[in-house]
Amino acid sequence: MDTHPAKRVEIIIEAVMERHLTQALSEAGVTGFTVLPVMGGSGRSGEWSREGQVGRASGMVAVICLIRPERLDTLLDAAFAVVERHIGVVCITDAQVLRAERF
Amino acid sequence: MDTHPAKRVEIIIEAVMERHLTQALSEAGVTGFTVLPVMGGSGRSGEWSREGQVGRASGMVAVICLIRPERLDTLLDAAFAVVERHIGVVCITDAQVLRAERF
Amino acid sequence: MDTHPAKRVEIIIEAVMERHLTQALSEAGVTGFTVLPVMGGSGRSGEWSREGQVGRASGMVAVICLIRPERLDTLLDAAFAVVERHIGVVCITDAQVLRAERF
Amino acid sequence: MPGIFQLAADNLVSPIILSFLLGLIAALGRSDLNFPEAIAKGLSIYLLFAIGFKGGVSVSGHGLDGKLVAALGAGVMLSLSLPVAAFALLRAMARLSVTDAAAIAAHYGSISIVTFVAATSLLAGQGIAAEGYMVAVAAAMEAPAIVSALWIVVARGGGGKRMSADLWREILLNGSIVLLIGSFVIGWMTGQGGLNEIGGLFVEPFKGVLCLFLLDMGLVAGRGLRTNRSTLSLRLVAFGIVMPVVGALAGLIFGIVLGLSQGGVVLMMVLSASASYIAVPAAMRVALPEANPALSLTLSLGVTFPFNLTLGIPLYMAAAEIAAGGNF
Amino acid sequence: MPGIFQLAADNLVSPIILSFLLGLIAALGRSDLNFPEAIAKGLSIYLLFAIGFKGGVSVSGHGLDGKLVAALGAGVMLSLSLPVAAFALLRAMARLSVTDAAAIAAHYGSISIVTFVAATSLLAGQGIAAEGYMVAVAAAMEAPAIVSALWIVVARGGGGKRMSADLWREILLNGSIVLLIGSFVIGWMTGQGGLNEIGGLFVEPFKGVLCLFLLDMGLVAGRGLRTNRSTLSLRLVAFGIVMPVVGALAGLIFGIVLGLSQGGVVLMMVLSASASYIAVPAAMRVALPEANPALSLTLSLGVTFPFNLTLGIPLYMAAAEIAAGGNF
Amino acid sequence: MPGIFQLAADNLVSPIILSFLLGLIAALGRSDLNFPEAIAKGLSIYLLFAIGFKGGVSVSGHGLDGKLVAALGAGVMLSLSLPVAAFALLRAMARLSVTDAAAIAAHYGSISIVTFVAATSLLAGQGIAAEGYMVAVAAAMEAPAIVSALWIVVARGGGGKRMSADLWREILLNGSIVLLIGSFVIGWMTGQGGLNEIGGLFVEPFKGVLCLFLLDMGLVAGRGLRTNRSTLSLRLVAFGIVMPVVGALAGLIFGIVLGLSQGGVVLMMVLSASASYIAVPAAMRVALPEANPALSLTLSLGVTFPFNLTLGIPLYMAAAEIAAGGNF
Ligand SMILES: Nc1ncnc2c1ncn2[C@@H]1O[C@H](COP(=O)(O)O)[C@@H](O)[C@H]1O
Ligand SMILES: Nc1ncnc2c1ncn2[C@@H]1O[C@H](COP(=O)(O)O)[C@@H](O)[C@H]1O
Ligand SMILES: Nc1ncnc2c1ncn2[C@@H]1O[C@H](COP(=O)(O)O)[C@@H](O)[C@H]1O
Ligand code: NA
Ligand code: NA
Ligand code: NA
Repeated sequence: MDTHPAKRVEIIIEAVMERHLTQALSEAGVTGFTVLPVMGGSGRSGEWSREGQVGRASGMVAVICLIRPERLDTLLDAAFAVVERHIGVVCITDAQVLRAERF
Repeated sequence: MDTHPAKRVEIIIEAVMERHLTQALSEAGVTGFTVLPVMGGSGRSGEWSREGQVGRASGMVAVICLIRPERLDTLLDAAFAVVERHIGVVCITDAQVLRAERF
Repeated sequence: MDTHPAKRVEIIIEAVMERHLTQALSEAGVTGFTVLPVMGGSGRSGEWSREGQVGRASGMVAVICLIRPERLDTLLDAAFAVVERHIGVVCITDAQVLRAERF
Repeated sequence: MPGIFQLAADNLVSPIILSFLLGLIAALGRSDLNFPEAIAKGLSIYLLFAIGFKGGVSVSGHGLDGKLVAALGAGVMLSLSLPVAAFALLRAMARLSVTDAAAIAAHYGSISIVTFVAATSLLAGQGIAAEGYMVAVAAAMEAPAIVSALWIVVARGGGGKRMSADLWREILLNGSIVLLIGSFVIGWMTGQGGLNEIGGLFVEPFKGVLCLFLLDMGLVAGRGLRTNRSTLSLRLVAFGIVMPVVGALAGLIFGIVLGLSQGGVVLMMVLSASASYIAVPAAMRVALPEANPALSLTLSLGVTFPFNLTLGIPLYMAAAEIAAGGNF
Repeated sequence: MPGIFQLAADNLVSPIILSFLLGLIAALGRSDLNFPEAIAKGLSIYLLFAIGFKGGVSVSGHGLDGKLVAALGAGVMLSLSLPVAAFALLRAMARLSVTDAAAIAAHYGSISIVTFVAATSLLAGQGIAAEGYMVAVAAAMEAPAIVSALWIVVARGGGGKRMSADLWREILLNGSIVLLIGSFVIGWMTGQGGLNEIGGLFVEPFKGVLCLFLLDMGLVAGRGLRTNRSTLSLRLVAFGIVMPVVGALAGLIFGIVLGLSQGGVVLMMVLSASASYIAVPAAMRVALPEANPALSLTLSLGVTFPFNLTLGIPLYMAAAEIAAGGNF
Repeated sequence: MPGIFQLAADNLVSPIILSFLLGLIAALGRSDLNFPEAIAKGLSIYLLFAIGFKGGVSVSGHGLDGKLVAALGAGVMLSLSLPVAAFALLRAMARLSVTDAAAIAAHYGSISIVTFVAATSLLAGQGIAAEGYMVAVAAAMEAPAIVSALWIVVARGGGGKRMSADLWREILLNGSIVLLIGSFVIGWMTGQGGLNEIGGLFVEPFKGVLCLFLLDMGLVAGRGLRTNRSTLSLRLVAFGIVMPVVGALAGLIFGIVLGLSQGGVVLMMVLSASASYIAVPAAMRVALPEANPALSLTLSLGVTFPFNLTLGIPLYMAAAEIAAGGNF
């Protein structure tokens, strides 16, 4: 099977910032992403869990973008502008994808 | 700790195709996979979100398979046969696993 | 953008063991992790799905830790002590992270 | 006919319609109001169970008047034939690919159970009785349209999967069909005694739950309209309003020929006029993946559903009344 | 004894049982009907709160007749000793490893609160009163069986974790136990006044919610049976039917010795006959991870639960009636 | 004033308060009892819709007595000015950064709708009437406090985002505000007829749902207290009790000046005394990300909410009664 090199960027960010992030990504020309729910976690600002919560203040989502390697920097710049002042982590891994024409 | 090389394959596919995909994987001899829920996303066919949805038509899931590197091609062939006509992305990363006897 | 090498450790473990695992990680000095919900899966102990389930016995979660490469072994030792007798998989990938001071 | 307008106006200020509008406006205005997916599904399980169960109880009370089988047959025929009409209309009105036109046609041959429920509520509010087995007719009309649409695609060389045994099973054992038929049978078997036992959940709170569900549907419809605005041409919107009227007419004729009560005729019209947004969209993703899902869902949920809810149902009620009065 | 069969037949056509069967059949037939996990949990929270609260209210009304402590003690003893019987039976009937047998034994020593609720409903339908504090007995019987089973494993050298303080806390503060006891206390403290305040949610709609919950349990049980068919030997299935009868007998004796009312005796039998499928499975995954979870869950939910629901409860009611009549 | 203590004692043994305490104790004791997020959100949607709708119905019945606009204005003024008082108090009592103090101040200027609902229930239980439009005042008080707090930060050079058009939209179209106002309008438009239609869901079961929601809030509050114990200094806890009393006093004055009914005065006090834990926390994460979210949430949900629920509301009721009697 034909595979093509790509970057897998995973951004774990506060739920309230999801719309801000995906908008910034779109504006930076990122054409695809997938949002996964997050149940809980722990970091420097303590532990949290979504259980029983109504408000969106304490909660995060994981946004996954697969992109061509040459577009990585544009994406990171856009993501960083949103994440900068906020709670969140950004993680990049090397990957291979099928159907590269989609990215 | 002893680790062993493996491939991590992540297939993001339409929710209605989940059963078709996992069946194809099983038939191809893939013995393990994990299915993660997906909340929303964006791609060439536009933006979508699971919020408030009843039907399964607009929605995706993420299927993660860890396999021995030598079994990658079999898996990709099986996955591709299902994904081919459908919305979805396939992403492969190099990984290390504990307890290789399990894969 | 400045990125820094890190390890991305993904531990898929029984939901009832989540607290045991995160406690072991904390004790091993892991300062951050994120927990993703899991909908279903398949392995040597058969297929399962969370649909309609009340009890937590059959269900898993995915715990993701980003750590500095030099701390990997400590983390794996701690994780392994919990996972050892239990159903679950541990997968490590090489990654790059932004804002390394956070890890 | 001032009656129609009065009825339509009354209908418009019911909490049910207003809840839908609230959702629609909130979503179009980009509010972050939303229902969790699990709650939306929970509400739909409640509604399906309630409507099926109460239909079954009503059949157990009045007995089968021998028309059930005929009505089921009529429903299947409507569901099989309406997609052909819809397909022809779509090819004439909007220039869609065979696949997209067939996918939309499948939606319009099938039914929307919420539209059915809203009509039932409105009829009950007016004191107009209807046959309890119309719920079974609704269930029978869910799937045939899918077969019809796939057949159109194959006939037109548009590709598409042939109906495999697996696909058949998937369509017929679709959760909403199973729940509707199953609860209908439970209602039928347990009758009034069963209703006394569990009516406390399925009768009094029913309309309130319907309100919340319609609020959610308004949110989903509004978000769909907002995101997919560009996919809807004016011609498509026109189809989304013309087709229900065509369907309702077919339903009217079948209803009268079958000799249904006035309420039954209205429900037959509503079933024919309404378009699926749960079962068929999912089936289309499996069987016709090349069809654009945004197109059919936006049309069904964003155009036809609100049309039926606000103007359609009162119109069909008026038409059925005129027909019942014999003043053709 | 035609009464038993009549009762069983009546029982079978109640909406509650039929809902369970609908779920079972739908899942075995591979329908995609399913409840979201959150909805299933929400329904179980409702049921636990309602049953606990109403038990407490009833105690506040009738007063404690001094037997509560004795009944609680009896419950703990039953929960501690039934696993020993189950373990012996399992080792005799099916050739299981010590660990697997002990894990299953823990399930049968503990209780299924839904079976308890169904029995309560049936009793209420027959106008048979029962002690309100039986809910507290149910709560008291949840955990001891776990201790007993772990003790068996250690005694038999089967490995297994010793009871750490942490494990104790985890078992005793299990959500369903806390909710059941907590709502019981709330009902007790607020009494009839409390019931008047919140009865609108917890009384009238109760049976309908139970229906939906049983529909979900049918779906889960059916899916479990379908997936794990191969793990269930005929001998295990036999155990899944014999063991509840053995348990019910023990419950009958304890109930009579305690001098419970006829309804109370039935509930004591039902508690002893039923097998856990929420609290114990989770505890076993922590304490006995080597045990095969599919085995005990399929047996408990797929065999014993339907048996109790359909045949068991009427049988136990008949037995209690005979015993109450003194015709041993 | 023995009346206050009696009232407080009665209040404490209501199922509503006891449910909250159950949740609190369970979470502090580290039980794994919890509500799925979707259920918690579903309950909150129900409560917001019910309270908004019934407020609207009540306005449609009694008519607008001309004071609505004045009351809305008063609410906005309170919401704008209370953060200034809170900020000053915080800077005096606890040594917090400008950002943290402002974020907390925003919570206290805004309102907690559950506290409002609990007070409404208590008033209804005592047969004390209140203006239906107080729900609209509640909605009006949600957002202005955010503006006020951001203004404080800018004025004090604490950084923070200036209010962009986008942020304005996000705050004003917040789901809970839209739902509250929307259902208020629906209730107003449909009146008693609408209530008859959907009251079966929104009236009788209401208090039971409130119980379950408070159980969940107790769980969340308890977990928050357990996890973030260290962030709460004694001075902060003191603030969490002093500030609601200060707010209530302001509400009392405004309520009397406006000439509200005794119940209306109580509700105005409760709104002013309560602190947001849904809308404002989310807005603060967007607009003041540097503020520690654990601080304000723990204080609002873990200290002020329980204080208001148990002691505050009876106290405010007594104060309003004294004021109404003219015995200043
Ligand atoms: N090292 C990490 N690995 C994975 N997730 C993390 C890590 N650090 C932080 N997070 C996630 O980001 C959230 C906020 O982190 P922090 O800003 O450190 O409090 C945490 O609650 C986790 O969900
Ligand atoms: N580059 C990408 N990275 C991550 N997810 C993607 C990407 N492209 C598409 N997806 C996911 O796949 C879905 C369908 O994509 P598409 O077929 O391009 O419309 C999207 O809604 C996303 O959830
Ligand atoms: N190769 C694999 N890749 C991804 N997930 C796996 C794999 N093997 C097992 N799992 C997950 O771990 C669970 C238990 O595995 P097992 O212990 O093999 O039954 C499965 O149900 C899956 O969710
Ligand atoms: Na139709
Ligand atoms: Na038992
Ligand atoms: Na306030």
